[in-house]
Amino acid sequence: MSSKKPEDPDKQALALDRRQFMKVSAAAAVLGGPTLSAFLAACASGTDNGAARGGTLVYAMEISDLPSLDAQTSLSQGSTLAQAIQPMFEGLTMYDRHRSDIVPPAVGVLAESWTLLDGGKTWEWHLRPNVTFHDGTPWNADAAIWNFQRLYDPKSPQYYELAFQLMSIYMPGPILSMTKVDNLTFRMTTPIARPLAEEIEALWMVSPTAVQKLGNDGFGRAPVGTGGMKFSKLVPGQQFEMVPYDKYWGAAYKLDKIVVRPVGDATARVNALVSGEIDIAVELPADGLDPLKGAGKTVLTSVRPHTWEFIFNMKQPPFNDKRVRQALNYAIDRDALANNILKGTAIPMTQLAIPNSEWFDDGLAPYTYNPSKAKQLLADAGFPKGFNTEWWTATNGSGELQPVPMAEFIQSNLKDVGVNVTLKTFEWTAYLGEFFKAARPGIGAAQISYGWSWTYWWGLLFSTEYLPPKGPLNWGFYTNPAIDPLYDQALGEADQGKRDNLVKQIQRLVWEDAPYLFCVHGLNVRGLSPKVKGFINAKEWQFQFQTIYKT
Amino acid sequence: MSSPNGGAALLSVRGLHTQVRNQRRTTTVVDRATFDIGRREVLALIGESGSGKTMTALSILRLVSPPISIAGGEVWYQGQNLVRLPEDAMRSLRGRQIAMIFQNPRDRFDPLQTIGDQLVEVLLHHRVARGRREAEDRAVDLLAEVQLLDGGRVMHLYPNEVSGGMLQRAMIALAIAPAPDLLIADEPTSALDVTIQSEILDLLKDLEAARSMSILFITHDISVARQVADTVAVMYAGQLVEYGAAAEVFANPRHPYTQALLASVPSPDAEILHPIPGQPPALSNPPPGCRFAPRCPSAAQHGRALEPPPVVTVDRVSVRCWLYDPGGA
Amino acid sequence: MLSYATRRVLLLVPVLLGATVVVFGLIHLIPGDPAASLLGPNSTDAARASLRHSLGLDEPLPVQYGKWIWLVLHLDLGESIARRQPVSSIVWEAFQHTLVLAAMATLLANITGLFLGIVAATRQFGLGDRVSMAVAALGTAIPSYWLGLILVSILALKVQLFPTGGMTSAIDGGSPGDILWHLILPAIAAGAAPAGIVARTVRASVLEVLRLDFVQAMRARGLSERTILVRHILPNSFPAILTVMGLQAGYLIGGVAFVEVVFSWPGIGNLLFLSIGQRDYPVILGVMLFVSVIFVLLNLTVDLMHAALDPRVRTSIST
Amino acid sequence: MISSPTSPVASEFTGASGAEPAPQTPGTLRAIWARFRTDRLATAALVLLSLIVVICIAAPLTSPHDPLATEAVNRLAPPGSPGHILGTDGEGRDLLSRLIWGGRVSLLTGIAPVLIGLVVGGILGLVAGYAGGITRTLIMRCVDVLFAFPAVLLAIGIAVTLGPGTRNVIIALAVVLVPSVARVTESATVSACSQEYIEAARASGASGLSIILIQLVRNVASAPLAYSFSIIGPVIVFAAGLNFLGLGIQPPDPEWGSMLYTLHNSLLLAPFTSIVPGIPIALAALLFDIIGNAVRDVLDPRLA
Repeated sequence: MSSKKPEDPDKQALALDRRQFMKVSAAAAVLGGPTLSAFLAACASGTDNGAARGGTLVYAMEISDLPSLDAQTSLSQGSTLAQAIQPMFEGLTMYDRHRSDIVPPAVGVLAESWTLLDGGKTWEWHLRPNVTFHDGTPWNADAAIWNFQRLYDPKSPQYYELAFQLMSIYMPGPILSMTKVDNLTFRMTTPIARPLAEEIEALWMVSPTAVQKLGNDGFGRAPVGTGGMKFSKLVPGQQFEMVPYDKYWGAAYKLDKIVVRPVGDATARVNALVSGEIDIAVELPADGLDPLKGAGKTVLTSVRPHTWEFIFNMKQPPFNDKRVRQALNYAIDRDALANNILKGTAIPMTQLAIPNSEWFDDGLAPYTYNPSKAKQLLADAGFPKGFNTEWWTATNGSGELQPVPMAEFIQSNLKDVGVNVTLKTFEWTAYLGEFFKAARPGIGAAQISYGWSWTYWWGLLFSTEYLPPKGPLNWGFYTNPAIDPLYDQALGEADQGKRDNLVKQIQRLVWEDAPYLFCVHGLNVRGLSPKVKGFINAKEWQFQFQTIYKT
Repeated sequence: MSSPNGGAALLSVRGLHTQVRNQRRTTTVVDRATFDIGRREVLALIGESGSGKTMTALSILRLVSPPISIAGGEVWYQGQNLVRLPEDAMRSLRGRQIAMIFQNPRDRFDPLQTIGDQLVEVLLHHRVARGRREAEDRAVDLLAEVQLLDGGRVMHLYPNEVSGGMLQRAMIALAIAPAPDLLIADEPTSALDVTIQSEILDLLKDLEAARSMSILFITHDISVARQVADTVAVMYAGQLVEYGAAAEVFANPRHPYTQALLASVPSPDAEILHPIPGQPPALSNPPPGCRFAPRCPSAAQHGRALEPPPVVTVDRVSVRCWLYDPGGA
Repeated sequence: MLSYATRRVLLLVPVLLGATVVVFGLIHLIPGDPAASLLGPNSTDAARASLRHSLGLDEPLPVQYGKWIWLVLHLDLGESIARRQPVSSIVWEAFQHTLVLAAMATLLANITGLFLGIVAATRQFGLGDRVSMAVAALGTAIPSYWLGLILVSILALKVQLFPTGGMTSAIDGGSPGDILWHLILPAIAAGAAPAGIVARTVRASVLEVLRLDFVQAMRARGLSERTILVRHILPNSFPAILTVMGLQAGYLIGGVAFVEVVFSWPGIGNLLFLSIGQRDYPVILGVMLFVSVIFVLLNLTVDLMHAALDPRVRTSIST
Repeated sequence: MISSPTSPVASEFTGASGAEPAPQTPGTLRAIWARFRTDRLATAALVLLSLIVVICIAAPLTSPHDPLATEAVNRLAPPGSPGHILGTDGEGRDLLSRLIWGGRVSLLTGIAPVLIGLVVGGILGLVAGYAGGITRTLIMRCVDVLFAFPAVLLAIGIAVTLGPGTRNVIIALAVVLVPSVARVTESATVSACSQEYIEAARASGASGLSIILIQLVRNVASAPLAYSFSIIGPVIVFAAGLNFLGLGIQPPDPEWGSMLYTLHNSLLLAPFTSIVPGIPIALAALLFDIIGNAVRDVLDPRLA
């Protein structure tokens, strides 16, 4: 399957190919690597002039400083840093972001294919041959096992606890065993069948030699991967640079150089785009879009899996009462939030699933803006005069849109039904730290956004197994015994249609229970200099740099 | 008043009038002063502090600035009225033709520069010397001329490193460096020890003779004035009250203030000291008529204290006093 | 001069010791478990316990202080929570950038301040005085962070004469010219207030010197006003001006913080701002300790220069 | 060109002639006020500032809207919009109302630390200067230690440690201000103590102690008072800066500095609205500066 010529992203926004949305079944033995061609053929795709290439691209990250560039700790900043170091690293599987027509599927990259054994509990990975890391270290089963041990084997010398803590959010482990079959084949066994091809998509391989030579800290300042660009320069706190790797196995990157700078302030990113200091930035504030267009810049949006919500603390009153949670969901004006505060850079959340997706349930009624109903529900729950509560929110961060103005608007909505919210704000890194400690007494709700795109997420969010501290994402300790069997069934269900139905049933339960104050789906705003060509507006949090060049 | 010693005047002051003006009132600090300084003449301007002596000197050099201003009168020098001279011309005249030395030499030097640097600066500025080397040589010569014989060492000292007497000599050297015609010496010895006082006075007398300069010597000290003066002008509350040849005035003071002044200091002729009773009047609010009247033992004699006294010339000495009014007593 | 310098240096010891006590105190004022704060939320109990032990948090306070100061003396300020790098290297890196900005701002402030102050003093009560002092008053009243925003809005976004932030260009940046180009706007924003203060000081000190008797003597020597001003009045005003300039330079080391945030300048202030958000206490306290040392040394330098410039101070101390 | 300055002789002369009364001590409040009123600029500044302060204090009466009420459809309305004289902010809240309510916090965080600093620093300086000896050494060395930190950083450090909030910003700023007030007071006290009447009163024994202290405070007060007045302006700017950095008030409550930070997101879209909150900061600082200068001239003419 070759990737298509990118089409007008706005027209394409809602055209989602349902059949391809979930293509990896955990239970079925599937030979992987269906869309490698995208990586290989990228050279000839994405533009009408395959020969065009070159230029130095400046990309602005939405964080404020340069942390370690180690791929296996990069998730400390959400997936922001992962986006930036993505050209240097590859995993066994990765999302194929070379297409904008569908939500990118996970495809084999450093694994050419895989075989599922033992009812899906053991994955046999067939590695891509003739791949070397930038420092010449060969990519083989030993390197792969070494990398997984670094994350999941506390007994191995290279075990890196910090990396495990960060990565386990996506793939909680444990890995029961890893065995080398031959130089390019190894097996990995987990206690239950898991959709590993999706789960380890963000787990990228680092050069064992380089880590051993430089140590974890040193490696973070001079990273070595297998990607098409290699690290070339670091100016501490200011920028790092990447240049093409001439022995890359896949299609060569077109850019001569990529410069990545941390520009944490969203307005500063808009300003720098307007003044031409940077070429690509994401997570742009709504108020910056008109000026950007006015300055001749390209602004792209797409509907991609993303939810922005407040999670209620279910452990104590008043939010242990479903009527209260529903009441608040009736009390906020999502249309005004999406269209006025966010100026159309988000759409109101009418259910967890984005419109036109596999799981979108046409029969599910949205929470409408109905303050009187909210007041009635509050009165029924014993709060006719409302109550006071403290909520937490980040001030910025990966996928967080504009949390403070949004929270202030919600706060003002809730005040109208008698609920007085006191906001406490944190910078993103600190916020994540607090968030992962899970709900504590006295805190009514915490804001978060999720960019999930596979079923597995909902297990992390809603199943009893992943209550904190095991699953830090279920901040509010929400459980519903009815969900667990549905989830287990879905994980093991091979049939696409049946699984989608199971997922829809989970969603109905969650929607009714209202463990969240459901707010909006963000539209993934990306700003581009008109000099940037070959950009593919992937329907996913990240995009790829391989096809980009500058004029 | 005309020059009491006759001859061509180097500097003629006519009706010089200096005022301090602020928001509320105008105070006259020099009230229509008129006197001459002849060539090679030493004129001693005598008076208590605050009587306007220094203001007179500063007015001649036009070194007064707001709120003080020269309100009237003329100062003639080499055919030019200095009061009306453009500032540029006045500046090139200052120091070069009319120089001035002051009471506290320590306050009159730039504390951050050596004495030598300041001498060299003046020599170069007035083009007395060309180039720094020549200026340094000249500076040493000048220091020698003011009896500072180890000039080479003194040159490199900062003002705070030498004694007051040495510093006063250095200031004199600075003043005479451009060879001025007239030296205004404002209480040059008052801050010094008595022994050094007479040395400085001798030096000034010598320099007057050697360089044929005139000197306007300002002092409150009658005994000092006696040593140097050819001519004497006595000032009281902004006005000249007596003006004449030194010998005549000292021998035969006419104005009651001059008499009281002479009686108040030790002199070869006076055995008993008589301090002047009372205080000088505030210039912002002077008494009407004769300003000395409130303290004058003779005021009752003429009984016209409330009217301004006329200036009368008696035996080539001018006196501002009703006692000598030809139409009166 | 030498003994004066020695005495001044010796006097620093108790002051710096006191500064470490203040910083140490602040560490202990942080609510909650310092080990948890220092290690971050993902730390294990074992790691916290071991840090508590290595920090000696289980020991009496004086012992803790002693051990901590021992580490500080070895330039060990701990490790950043957010960046997982030694605080000392992070702070040192950022400090160099702050120094560049503070130096430029000081330069601008001093030149402008000198100019305004001299104009004002030499035209006392005149139009020049009024205008200069009005400008100085505005300079001190306008918040630097606000001025920064206005400058960006006009000169970087509307006219696009200058970059909107950062210290270097992303592409081929880092040359002195490139850094200078990035420096102009933040330096103006940071320098406005010190410029106003320097202007007022210059005016006051020049007026004070103008009142001194030697100035009149200089005039009596026939020297021109310009000569008197440049060669005598300014050098005499300079010790007082220098003291204030030194204070302002010291102020700027901290005071550029606001401007650094507005212009994303990678200095101490920005580091502090980020670390505040990240609750990165080791960095915050490391910055304070480091900057206090620099600040004290700067003050010392100013004092010594004051002594070197003024022969009265010099001789009065040597005798 | 350069004009001649005031002649030194002139001041000496006018002083001696009694043309000017030589003001030494501030005298009664009435006298201070009379002298202050001669400065027309400062009087005008005082009137304007009082107006601002009254409007802010009376915010419940003067504010046209609820400062927290959002109006999502009417966000970033330009100045002069119907019902919103200064327009609205990014959440559609009335900008004028927020400025008025925010002024309460901003003025409080600017003035309260100075008052605290004046009282605490004043007492420390007075005790140090009066007691002398070991007490003085102890107090002044502690003061020196606080001087080892640049004021901005010390305040940030303390505010961070104490956690966000208006009260903590005030405490942090007060701690920063105490040392300088203490120094000013101490040196004024030392010079006042050397005057003979104090010596004499001291010799007369402990019975006169309270009288001495009252007398001393009266003589010492003008220097720290003038100093404190002169720093209110910078402290207002400084306090708003701490709020700008997010160390002070928490959303959605308004404060000038934090409003400025929030609105800077709209710099490109609504440049004027974005910079509006800076105007009252600068204006208040400027007015306090003008008044402070006049107060200093009145209280301590030697510094003029």
